[in-house]
Amino acid sequence: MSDIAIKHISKPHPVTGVTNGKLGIWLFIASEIMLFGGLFSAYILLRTGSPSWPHGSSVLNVPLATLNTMLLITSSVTMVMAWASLALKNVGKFKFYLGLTILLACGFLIVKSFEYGTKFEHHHFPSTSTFYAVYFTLTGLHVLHVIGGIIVNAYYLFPGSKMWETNPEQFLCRIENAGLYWHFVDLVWIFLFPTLYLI
Amino acid sequence: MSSDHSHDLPFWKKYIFSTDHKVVGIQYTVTGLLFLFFGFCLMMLMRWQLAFPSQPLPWLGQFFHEKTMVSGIMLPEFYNQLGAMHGTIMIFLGVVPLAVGGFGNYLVPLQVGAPDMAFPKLNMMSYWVYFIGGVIMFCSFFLPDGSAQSGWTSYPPLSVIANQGQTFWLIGMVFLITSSLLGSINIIVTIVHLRAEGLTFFRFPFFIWSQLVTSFLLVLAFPPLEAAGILQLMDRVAGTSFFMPSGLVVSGQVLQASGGGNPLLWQHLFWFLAHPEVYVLILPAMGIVAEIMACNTRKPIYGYKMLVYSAIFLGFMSFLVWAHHMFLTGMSTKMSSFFQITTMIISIPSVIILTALVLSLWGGSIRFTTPMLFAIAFLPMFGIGGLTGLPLGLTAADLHLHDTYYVIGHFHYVVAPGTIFALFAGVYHWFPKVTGRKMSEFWGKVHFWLSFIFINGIFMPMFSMGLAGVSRRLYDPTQYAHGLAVQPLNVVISYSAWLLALAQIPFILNFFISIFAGKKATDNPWEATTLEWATPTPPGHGNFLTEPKVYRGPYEYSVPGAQHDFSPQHLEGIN
Amino acid sequence: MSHSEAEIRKHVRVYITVFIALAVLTIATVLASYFHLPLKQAITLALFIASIKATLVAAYFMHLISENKVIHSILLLTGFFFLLLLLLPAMR
Amino acid sequence: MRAMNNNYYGFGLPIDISTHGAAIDRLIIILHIFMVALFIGWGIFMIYSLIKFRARPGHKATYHLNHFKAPTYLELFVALFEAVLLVGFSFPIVNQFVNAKPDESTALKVRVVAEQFAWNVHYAGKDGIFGASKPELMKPGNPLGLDRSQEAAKDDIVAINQLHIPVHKPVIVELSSKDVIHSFFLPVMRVKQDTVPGQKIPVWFEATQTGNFEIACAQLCGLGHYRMRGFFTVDTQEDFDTWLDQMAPKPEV
Repeated sequence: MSDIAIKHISKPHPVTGVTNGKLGIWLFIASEIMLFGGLFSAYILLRTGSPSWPHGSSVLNVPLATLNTMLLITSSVTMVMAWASLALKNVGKFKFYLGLTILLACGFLIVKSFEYGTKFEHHHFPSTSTFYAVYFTLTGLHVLHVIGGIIVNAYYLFPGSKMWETNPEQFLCRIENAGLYWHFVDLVWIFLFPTLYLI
Repeated sequence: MSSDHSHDLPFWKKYIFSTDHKVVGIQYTVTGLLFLFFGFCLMMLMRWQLAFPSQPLPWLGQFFHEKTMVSGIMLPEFYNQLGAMHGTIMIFLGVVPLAVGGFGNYLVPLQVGAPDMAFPKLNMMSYWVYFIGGVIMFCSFFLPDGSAQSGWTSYPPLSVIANQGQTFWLIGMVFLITSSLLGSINIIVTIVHLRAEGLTFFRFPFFIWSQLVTSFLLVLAFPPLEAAGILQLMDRVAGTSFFMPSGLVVSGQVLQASGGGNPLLWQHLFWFLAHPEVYVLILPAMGIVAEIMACNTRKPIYGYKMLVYSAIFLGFMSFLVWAHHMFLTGMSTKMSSFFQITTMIISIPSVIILTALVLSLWGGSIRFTTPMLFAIAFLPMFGIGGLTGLPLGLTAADLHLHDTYYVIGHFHYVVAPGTIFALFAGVYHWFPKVTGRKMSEFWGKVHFWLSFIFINGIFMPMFSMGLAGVSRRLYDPTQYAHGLAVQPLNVVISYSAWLLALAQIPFILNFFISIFAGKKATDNPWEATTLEWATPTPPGHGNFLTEPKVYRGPYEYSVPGAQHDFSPQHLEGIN
Repeated sequence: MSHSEAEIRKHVRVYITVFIALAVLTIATVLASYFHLPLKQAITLALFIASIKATLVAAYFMHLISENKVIHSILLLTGFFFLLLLLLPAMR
Repeated sequence: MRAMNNNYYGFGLPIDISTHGAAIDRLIIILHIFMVALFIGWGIFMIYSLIKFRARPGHKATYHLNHFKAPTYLELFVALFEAVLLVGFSFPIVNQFVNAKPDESTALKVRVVAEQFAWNVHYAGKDGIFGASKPELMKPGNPLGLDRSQEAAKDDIVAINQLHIPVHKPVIVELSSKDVIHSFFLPVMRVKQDTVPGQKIPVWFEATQTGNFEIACAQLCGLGHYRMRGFFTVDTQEDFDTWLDQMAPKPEV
């Protein structure tokens, strides 16, 4: 149904100065902020109401999590580099950086699965204690977001990149929006890491 | 929906997996109306048990499974299922999809002069995600232990130790929430970005404003419920204890759980959504009523700007009142005072909106068409609903009235003869635009008057029952002496409910017969001013023949010096 | 946003700087946790560093620093309700 | 069973036998007078407008209208009235209800532990000390999980669905729940309080009249919610003491 022209798909709206997609993705991020806000709020309430709470570093693997933090931060910078390369019309570099982003994200998942694996080996499950309940739920939901990001980025790396031939402007917008989402996933981790592991 | 542009599309792409906002809007409307009717049927079953406790349901009873009714006598489990699902279906599957999904989708692009929604594919997706959520909710009735039965509020620990239906409820809710989020993001972007040239914010029809505020409420208030839903799902599926305190003993057994949770956490997160949700239910209704009143009084709405500011303020304040649903959970006086104050403050913009709408009648030339009758009836009905919120918002009076039938009467006055009447008004008003034919005025008026009488017969007695102290969600209120004392009212309510069902027959017949045999409608049968009437009837793919331009505000009726008593927004120079 | 080539090249340099800052801050916050500060100070420090990192990501990677007013207003509104949500545990 | 004195209950507020309930009733009545007055005022204006401005030949709508002053005043009046309701009525009543705990030395202390679907009423007995409740001991014969070997628990009195209190004496009821959220509702006492598992919430009241009344559960607590009815008896002090003696655990040999 591409026969009807919807305005401001790749040209910013004159008043707001952004495209439809960007406004949409920011609204989506706003709702995600509220989603994680609800979860963080639950975490604070349960922790303050609990007589004892383990120090994250005494039960969780901080070096692994630090590595994961580095992976995610790096993937964020490669994502933004992918966008910059595309803006410079360098498709080869774009594909390299986007591919790297996906690989780093996969690396994050692998490290995470090791982390989960050792927890399960030691019979630490979400049902073990409120701490583990919070830990598994928050990181698990974050992992789902990472997987979502991988799927989106993989789509733009392979089948979705055809759009570069037909409508480069819109494709650039799409990459920027995918990037916004990906940075948000990184941002959530930036808060999850210290609140769960370090304090 | 026939149009030259889309004639080459296969049937399933044109009518089922369509990305056209009008088709999606119609899909939402029809599904929403069906769920509304289904939810109504659940309530009618409950009404039998309430009017004639533990008597076999005549004739119909034989069709029910023995886990729901034993020789026609309803079991308390089934009653609780009906109660929980009536609330869930009416709110999340009926009214919201109808008001935001149906009317919002169909009218927003038309009223802002856009060819479609900003993200047509996303729009289609949000309908189908809603549809899946609805199917999950509906299917949960056929589980071995039936559907969710912990009330639409699903308070833990009850909901956590409840049967499998609750898991379905939670999964269904995740789908419905996702659908609402996608839909409302779409509506916001459409309104802000796709408005026609010249359509400034203060030239928006009030309906657009109501949709804009509503969508923001959905985007920001729904996610905390999603978070809470995920936590409850974890409690049920993964054995966590987010909402389960330590040391619970359920039917003589110590519950095997780590404990350390807090049941009030759910209530906080739930009502953080559910109070804004009330305004999600009422704002679009106000929008519809404003449109119809302006058109049928043939004059501008009184205090349009005040109306807009009030709606925005209402939306904002609705985030600050949630704990007035929790006055009796043992909160400190400091907290309860704060929420009493915010509750009283939020009543002010509601009063302003209602007053402005009533004052809009003054100086008009009022046409008593069917949609106008429903719109007029909305005013006193919403008035009763709003006023009876006052005793509930004051903790002292709430001490006696909390969780009684008074509450039921209060919010049903807001939502049933309030919002649902407005939605009926909308259906009658925009039917000619959607189908090209008008609905019968005579049968519309029959529908209105019968509905108006019987719906008051249902909800008015509830205030008396509430004052008498009858609690809500009771399978058999006559177990209590104070329930037995008001039992005659239950019989009155039940008969009113069944008669209200009969009163919908004229509507249903009118609706279907008019699609094929109604009087042909012109492009602008009500002589209205807003942009949706500038399209051909019914609007084709892409809506407008030429890109519309807007020259004036939304309600320019009876402009002095004009030849006609309406000056459409898209016409240059007064008409 | 239409960007000239020179602008984007300038952006890239900023991205690298931000990346280094993020890495340094990550190491700093992990090291700080080994000092076993009293809980209150530890929480304050960890959240302070996290906020700086988040600000960097949002401002530079997400281009919020040069973003339009409409996005800022949406985030401001969201931020208000987000804080309200975080205050929720204090409501008893 | 159900043949309780029906004079207590009717189509409006049930009788009030509490010392604090009169203020609540007064507030409810004032509110309803205000609501009805406002609604009738609005209604008359609306119906008058509907008749006066009906469409008819020769009648035209007015585009320009003068700004009405009356609604602004009405609005201010409503706001002011709400402020009065808050400060003059609701705040003090709630403050009394939540904060004005009677003197523990003179008041009768009772624990009520809700469960699906009964009210377990726990009196401290002669020694005035409550025995501890242990979840692991909670069995059908011992709903409160009392350890009878414990000194404090030996004389404790447990009554199921029977709350007896003496008239004209302040009573402090400490509410808790074993399983799900219930709500402790005494309609004739204007007392309603959720029982939240994991929390102990006290309520207090004083009865002014003897009689047999009801405890109702006001929060959906499962399929037996409707029959979670308890008996609430207000006795004279002598009758109450006799009842306590009857209920006291018999020393087992």
